[in-house]
Amino acid sequence: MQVTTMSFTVEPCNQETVIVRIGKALDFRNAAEFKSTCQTQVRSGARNFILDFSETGILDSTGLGSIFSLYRQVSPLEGQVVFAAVSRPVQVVVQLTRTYKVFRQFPSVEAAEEALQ
Amino acid sequence: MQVTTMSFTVEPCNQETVIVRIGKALDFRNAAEFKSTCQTQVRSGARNFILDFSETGILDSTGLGSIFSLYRQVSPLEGQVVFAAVSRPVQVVVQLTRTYKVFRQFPSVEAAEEALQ
Amino acid sequence: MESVKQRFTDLNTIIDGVHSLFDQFQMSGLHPSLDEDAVLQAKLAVHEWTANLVQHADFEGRIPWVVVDIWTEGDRIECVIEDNSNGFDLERGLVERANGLSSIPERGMGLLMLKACTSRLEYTKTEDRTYRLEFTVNGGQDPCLDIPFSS
Amino acid sequence: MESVKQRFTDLNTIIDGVHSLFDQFQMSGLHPSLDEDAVLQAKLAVHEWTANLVQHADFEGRIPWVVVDIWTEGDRIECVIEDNSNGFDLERGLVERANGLSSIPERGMGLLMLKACTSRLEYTKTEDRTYRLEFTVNGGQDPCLDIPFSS
Ligand SMILES: Nc1ncnc2c1ncn2[C@@H]1O[C@H](COP(=O)(O)OP(=O)(O)O)[C@@H](O)[C@H]1O
Ligand SMILES: Nc1ncnc2c1ncn2[C@@H]1O[C@H](COP(=O)(O)OP(=O)(O)O)[C@@H](O)[C@H]1O
Repeated sequence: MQVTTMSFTVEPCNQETVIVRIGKALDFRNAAEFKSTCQTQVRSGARNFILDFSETGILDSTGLGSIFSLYRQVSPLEGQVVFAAVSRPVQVVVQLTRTYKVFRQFPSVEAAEEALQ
Repeated sequence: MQVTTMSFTVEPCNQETVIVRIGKALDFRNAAEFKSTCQTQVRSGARNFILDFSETGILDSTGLGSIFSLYRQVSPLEGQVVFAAVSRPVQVVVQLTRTYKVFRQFPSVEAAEEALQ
Repeated sequence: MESVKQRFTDLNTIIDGVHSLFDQFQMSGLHPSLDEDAVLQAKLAVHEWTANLVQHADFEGRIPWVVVDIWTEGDRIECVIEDNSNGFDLERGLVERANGLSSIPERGMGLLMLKACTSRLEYTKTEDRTYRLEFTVNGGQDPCLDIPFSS
Repeated sequence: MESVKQRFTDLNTIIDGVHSLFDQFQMSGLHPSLDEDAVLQAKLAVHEWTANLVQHADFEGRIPWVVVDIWTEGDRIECVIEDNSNGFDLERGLVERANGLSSIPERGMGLLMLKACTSRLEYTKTEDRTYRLEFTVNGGQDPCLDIPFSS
């Protein structure tokens, strides 16, 4: 299994909301890292997650599963997971799995921030 | 034949010397353009040509032929053609054809400029 | 007909290699009848399969190899992936997973996504003991994997 | 053994396609015994051949196709290029050019560079009327094309 470190940048947005910049890939190689990154944020009080997919060329089943896992964690806390700046490869997965039913989508991170004010 | 415009940037260095930035390629697709670019410079009084290969991934037989053509043009005028910042793909062609015998090589454009002062 | 084919022997780099092989495939100037989504669906399918090879396949100590072959026929994309692993029971895997998908599941969606994206999926053992997955992705489709979302 | 293979049908983009196919080939993590210069010599040889296909080959109105296949065996690189042109007399071309190279020549070095870089060069017409060039580039060589420099 590849040992690349594909890490995630997290930016606080307001007290309950953070932006997670998904890099080039969210897949089986870094899904565990994504989960632990989000875990840390939840523990620090984050409830709403804006996932920035603008740079993302790969989202696979395991990556999507890790987002589902986050969703199950924040839903009971009345938190939300939203998708921002969805790239075409990510859109293909969203459309295939009809996950737009559970994750709201915004054209940009800014638009998502506004909606979650 | 490809219609890409791969053009060359020319920078004057001193009255008789110019730097020609060879872009990604000097090959059969843009050798004619290289020749006419240099022609214009010779007509304006340039005698010495510093060819900057730092960005160059492709130099083929036709590209080398166009440099030979330039060499034949400036030699009678006591001009020189020198190679600067030779990339590895260009070095392979230089070594294969032993053209280091006719073209002096410099590690950088600056080093070539100094030598041609 | 455009085609690319590559043999991989390093499971550490195969995922990035597969993605850039698709870039190479797309760069070659695809037929206008091919929509980009079909290419992305094919890429996803190949990614899921090779990801499973990296994560789950048993190569029994042999040096692994995986050959990925992609080509177009009109508005269809054809893919063949061969490998020298011990293979597994894909049919059973698909049936088990289709029935057993939990609500908003964390795992188990890979083979189902592959299945949903493809219009013909064949998995066979060849004469020389290698395993061969073949599938077609048709252009202009809107494939759907039904995931239970109510908890 | 690493390998990449691609079929091109667009002569407008084949040169860039060939170069990025080599990038793809190198990305796959080559054998440590392979030196980078050997890869660059192979790339140059394939470039010269495909450049000639673009510039000189007669496809007689057919849609052209060119298949480039590259693989390694130990410290050797093997290349096969097939096309559906009418072919030409390579042997004669090589002999003519080797004798006729003028001093500091402008043209006529392509086939000679290809020949100099390769250790085995075969050009044949296959049963299905396509032309096939095969060659080997050995690692660790210092090939030389002798060009007359005195004018
Ligand atoms: N190439 C393979 N070799 C062996 N087992 C495999 C292979 N591909 C898939 N499997 C089996 O099928 C399952 C893969 O299911 P998949 O739908 O990709 O979801 P996940 O990888 O999340 O479990 C694995 O858990 C494994 O048991
Ligand atoms: N694929 C080809 N089909 C037809 N003729 C070819 C082919 N390749 C090379 N030739 C012939 O050989 C010559 C190519 O020689 P080459 O050494 O590449 O130098 P140049 O392209 O500068 O003439 C061409 O001028 C052409 O006559």
